[in-house]
Amino acid sequence: MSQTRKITYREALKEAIREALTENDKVFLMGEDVGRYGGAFAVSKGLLEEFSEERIMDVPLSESGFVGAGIGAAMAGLKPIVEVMTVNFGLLAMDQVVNNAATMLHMSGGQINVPVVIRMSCGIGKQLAAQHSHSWEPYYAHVPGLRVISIGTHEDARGVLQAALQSPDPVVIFEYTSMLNMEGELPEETIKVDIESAKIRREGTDISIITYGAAVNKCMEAAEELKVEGIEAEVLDLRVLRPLDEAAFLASVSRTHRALIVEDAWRSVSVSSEVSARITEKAFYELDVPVKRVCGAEVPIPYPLHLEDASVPQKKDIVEVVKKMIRP
Amino acid sequence: MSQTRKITYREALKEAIREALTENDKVFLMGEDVGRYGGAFAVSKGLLEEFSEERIMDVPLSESGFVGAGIGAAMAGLKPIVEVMTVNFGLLAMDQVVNNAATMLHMSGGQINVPVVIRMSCGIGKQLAAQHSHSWEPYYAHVPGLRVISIGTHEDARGVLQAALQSPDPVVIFEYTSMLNMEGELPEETIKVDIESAKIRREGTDISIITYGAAVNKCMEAAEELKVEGIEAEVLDLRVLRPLDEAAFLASVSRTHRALIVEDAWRSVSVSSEVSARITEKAFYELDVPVKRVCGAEVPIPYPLHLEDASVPQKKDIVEVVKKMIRP
Amino acid sequence: MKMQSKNTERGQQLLYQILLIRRFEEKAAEEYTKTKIRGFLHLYIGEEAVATGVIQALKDEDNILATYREHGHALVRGMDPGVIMAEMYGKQEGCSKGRGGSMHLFDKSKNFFGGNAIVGAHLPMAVGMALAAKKLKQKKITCCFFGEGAAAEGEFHEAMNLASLWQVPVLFVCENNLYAMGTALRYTHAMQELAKKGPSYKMASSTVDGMDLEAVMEASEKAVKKIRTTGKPYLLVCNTYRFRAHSMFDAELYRDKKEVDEWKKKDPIPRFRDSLLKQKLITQKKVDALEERVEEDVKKAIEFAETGTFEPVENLTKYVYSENQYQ
Amino acid sequence: MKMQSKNTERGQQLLYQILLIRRFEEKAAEEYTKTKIRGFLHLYIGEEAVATGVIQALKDEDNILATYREHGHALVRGMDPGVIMAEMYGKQEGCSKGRGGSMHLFDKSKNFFGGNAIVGAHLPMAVGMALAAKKLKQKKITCCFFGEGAAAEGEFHEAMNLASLWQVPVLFVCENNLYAMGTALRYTHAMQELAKKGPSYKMASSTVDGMDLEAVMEASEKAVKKIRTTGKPYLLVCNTYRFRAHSMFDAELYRDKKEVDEWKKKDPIPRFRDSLLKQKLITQKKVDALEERVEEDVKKAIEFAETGTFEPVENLTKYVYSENQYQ
Ligand SMILES: Cc1ncc(C[n+]2csc(CCOP(=O)(O)OP(=O)(O)O)c2C)c(N)n1
Ligand SMILES: Cc1ncc(C[n+]2csc(CCOP(=O)(O)OP(=O)(O)O)c2C)c(N)n1
Ligand SMILES: [Mg+2]
Ligand SMILES: [Mg+2]
Repeated sequence: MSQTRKITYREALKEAIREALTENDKVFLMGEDVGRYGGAFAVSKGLLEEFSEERIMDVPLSESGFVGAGIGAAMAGLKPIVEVMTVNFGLLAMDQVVNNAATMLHMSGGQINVPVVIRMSCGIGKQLAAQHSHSWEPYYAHVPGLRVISIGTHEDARGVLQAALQSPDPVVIFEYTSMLNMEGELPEETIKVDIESAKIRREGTDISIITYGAAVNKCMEAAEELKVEGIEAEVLDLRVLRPLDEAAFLASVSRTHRALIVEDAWRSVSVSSEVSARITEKAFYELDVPVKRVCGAEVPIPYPLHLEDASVPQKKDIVEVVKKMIRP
Repeated sequence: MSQTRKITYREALKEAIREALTENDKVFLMGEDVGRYGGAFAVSKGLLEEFSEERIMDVPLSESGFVGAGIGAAMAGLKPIVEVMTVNFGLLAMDQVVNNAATMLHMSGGQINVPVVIRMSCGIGKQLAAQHSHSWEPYYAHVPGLRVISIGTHEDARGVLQAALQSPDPVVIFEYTSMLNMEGELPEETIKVDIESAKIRREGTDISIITYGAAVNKCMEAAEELKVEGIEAEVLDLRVLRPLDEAAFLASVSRTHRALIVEDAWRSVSVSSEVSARITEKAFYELDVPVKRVCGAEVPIPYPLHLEDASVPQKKDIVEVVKKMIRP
Repeated sequence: MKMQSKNTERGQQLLYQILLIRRFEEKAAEEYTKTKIRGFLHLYIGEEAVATGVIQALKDEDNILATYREHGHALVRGMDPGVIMAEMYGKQEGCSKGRGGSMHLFDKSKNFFGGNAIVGAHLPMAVGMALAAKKLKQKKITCCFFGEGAAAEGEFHEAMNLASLWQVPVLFVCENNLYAMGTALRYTHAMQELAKKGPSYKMASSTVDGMDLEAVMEASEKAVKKIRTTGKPYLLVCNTYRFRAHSMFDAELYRDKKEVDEWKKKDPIPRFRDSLLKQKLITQKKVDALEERVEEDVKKAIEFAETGTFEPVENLTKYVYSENQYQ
Repeated sequence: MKMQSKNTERGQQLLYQILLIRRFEEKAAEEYTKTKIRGFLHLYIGEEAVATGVIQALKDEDNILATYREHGHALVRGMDPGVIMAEMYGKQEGCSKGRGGSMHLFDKSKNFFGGNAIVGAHLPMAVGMALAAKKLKQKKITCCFFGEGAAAEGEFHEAMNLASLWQVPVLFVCENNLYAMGTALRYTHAMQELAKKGPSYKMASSTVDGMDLEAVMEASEKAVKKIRTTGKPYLLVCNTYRFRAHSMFDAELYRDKKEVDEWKKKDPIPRFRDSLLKQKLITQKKVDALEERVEEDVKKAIEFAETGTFEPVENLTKYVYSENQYQ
């Protein structure tokens, strides 16, 4: 393996944006407080000074308005990176994303592309309570016409944006606030990641843990703990939530014969329900035990730490369920 | 059986609204064109004349505004029936429904109820193209705090509203445009329906067809056709999409040992994925064959009839899949 | 505005355009009752002077965005009537390959960006297109048509503010036909003088009689000139009226037949024709010839649509994603 | 406004309230750094005259809705400091049983309806509550606080229009502190004189120096009186400034320390205190006593919060639905 360097998830995201701005002058970043404030989570800190007001645009609180404007700018030849400060405000722009960005190409009979990239900070874990702790991956993953990416690793934090900017179709990217300060290793050379396939983050033979986003880490840690008990878990990071890389998880399950899906989002009508349904449909006879899910509790996320923790899957929940699946 | 009468789905809905307005003077209907226009689909036609402008309120095009106002009015002691003309405009008010209506009770520690009823006309089948053919049942079914009802029969068209108005929590009701002119039979006496449980619309022993909404009818027709071939399909109308009546479909599957879920909405991350996942989790060993789904094609619905028809499950698709499941 | 005599040809062309919209839509309504056209069909009849007058003030490279009531706008922009009609028939020879239908006419080559059926949703997109033109240093204006009902939506507010704040060249054209479906202006807006909304965003605005083609032309030219010289947006309110139902599903319970008849007296087409005749910019004979040409062109459009073909069902999911994933 | 001498007691009560907010929040900030309080914490320091001045003009039965920056509003409305602090500690003795935290203070018994963290989202709700009061023939006003940043959201537009159209008694209080997080007013609004938005909805409006408690009181009393007599909504813009960061995560890169210092000279608390002293409505000794009482009360609040208990984790899904499903 080549040389590596230490980098935080935040810094990896910033490098990717900087690179995009440097390499293509049609790229610009727009969003609430991306400039003068330095980004709500300091991801874009310093970029306004490095580039200009034209490339780093602070916008008013008008989610539907500026997401719609980003869509329009993309239709007109630019490459906007639209930051919705947090996924929680995304519902205000949902109509623009679904009815315009995702629909335009098909509705216009293939004439009009919308190559917009929408980034959203998301996830639970900062005690921000019910209105600020949403996991809307399932909503976006439901919509044909969108390419939906969840960044669960440093590699993807650094590499996904470049691929997204090359897509002629709208790409929605989920970034995880709770991971921003996490350090990771990246190779010194340029990273190329694709935004079409899932990725095995850890190989294993006993069970496939299928997951994405901030849960990837929890699953990796759970896998380490399980190893001690002699259980080799494979951890598959879905990465692309739409269109799902079905082949990847079916292949994994066909090797391990057991599948657990782990997701922070509310359990009902989620990405994990879809993955479970597809495994049942296409790999039923490969299964040694029923597919299981460990998901977010179905509750508006409460503020206190102990209740917040209880609202999302924790390492111990994952370990426990895996053990039960393997040694019932 | 007692005396019955013929009634259209539209007329049944109207009777329910009229009854609610008559019986409780805290009830009022608000929505775009519910009054002077007579309702976009004539459901509320004549009610403005019967009641008054105070009880039948036309509102401006401001979905987030008037849905939010309905929520506020409910918090302040009224019983608003808020009509969102069609589900397609619901995304504009999604933030209000999710972050206020669904969340308020929990976030306030049980203090503040939001007894609002939100009705939306929905479904495919009128060649209204991509922006006007959405099936957003999966979105609402994902949200804890909401009670989500889908009206697939005349009985429910007549009975659901009364139950919904008695709920202290927000209720979202889906009505199907394509069914408005359909005639059905209702008993002469008052109907009591509950909004907590699913309902078997047809008993059968060979397979459970689990469905809701406009698909209920298609499944009933498919079941009739299958009967000719000697297959007895049970048709279970989920009716309540949140919280799901899991016991009902698990019981049915435990009797028939086969499950097919039929839904007009896009396949990925849908109500049917959830039902499938739960059957796998809780009735895996009851299954003779893998659970299957027949869902909407994953495409922004196109305008022309032949493509629109191809976008949603048809009777023949259901029949075909059932036959394959029973005689592989 | 008096048309100059050198404008004989121009006057005739405009009369052709405004007439074409009327006859095209009358025919479309007919075809609708024959179920050749389905879904929603929103007629522009009565309002034709607005699209005709505004779009003539634009250059071909300027962008246009419109609502579901956009046949007129597409025609004036120069899209082929046959291709539009074929779209309304759902044929793959249509401008959106039949996938859009009446509410979603698109022609990228003509900078015609639809056809949007979510009321108000195209306003932010228009601002974005204008922003792109500014950033790319193109001399393009983006023109966005919408109804007075749309102006109550939050997106109107956000788009107006963004456009003015960013100083981007958008012409907002509010087609105030006094009704949003069955809801009259007075039930939609607390402030019914819509042009007064302009100043509350520091945006220039004006109101014009949308039943008078020449007045619309003059007002539009002024507005467009202002946008081109300042680079800033402009709100033009055109007071008009739809003579027909909102869509084909509307029993028109909300207004009196008398009111409609009053407005029909202001029909923009005879008004413009008579003005041309009076100014001697056209002869009655020429008018008759134009009428015939229009009729002929509408007939051809129907023929084109009729002979068009339906896309094979196997193509259903085409265009959901681009074929070429990486550009 | 000069306070009348009969208002000695009133003046002291107001000074107590405005001081309580300041000290309560200073203490909260301290507790935050000790991680007793987590999540987002938005301080109102510098802006206290607004909530204090406006709410004193209301009656107890009037509804209040506010933003995530609402400790001050809750305190002035008379909610117990201990119960609020316990909420911020996440304890079940808190006003929202600990589930809401700093951004979601609720007290139905005091007609205090939150604490909303989606910018702009409570404006439509406020209109709905006022609509209910009107329909129920209650003499209630609904008072809704929001920032100047919120006024760029579509929901501001929709709520203003609906309130004016329906003529319902809402007092819209725009707390213009010149920044929305790091985005200055001039980057948020094309029209920076926010009160001018009133007329574009045919709504009465005015602007007041939000650093001057007596001025806010006078302006609010006028506004409230107008609402009570006409039944119509009113937009009151209070120009103010936040002395502290937007939240505890803000490095304040977007403004000069000098600017903050300039504004600190207008601190509403010494200003009001000095005015009382000058009018001889209070003595320095009494001021000192008040300061002590406030300190004591804040201390008690912390004690209450500290001794509070965490809700058992088994109760996690309580309150997702009502226990009593049918009323
Ligand atoms: C967001 C949204 N809400 C509701 C509708 C249903 N609808 C379609 S057209 C219309 C009236 C629009 O009125 P206006 O903006 O004045 O345009 P006009 O039809 O008069 O040209 C309504 C309510 C819609 N298409 N989109
Ligand atoms: C809809 C929405 N968008 C963005 C945010 C993130 N955010 C929280 S407060 C804030 C600034 C609001 O400014 P303003 O309305 O002026 O109120 P202030 O904080 O100054 O009191 C932003 C952008 C949010 N909470 N909600
Ligand atoms: Mg109109
Ligand atoms: Mg502010």
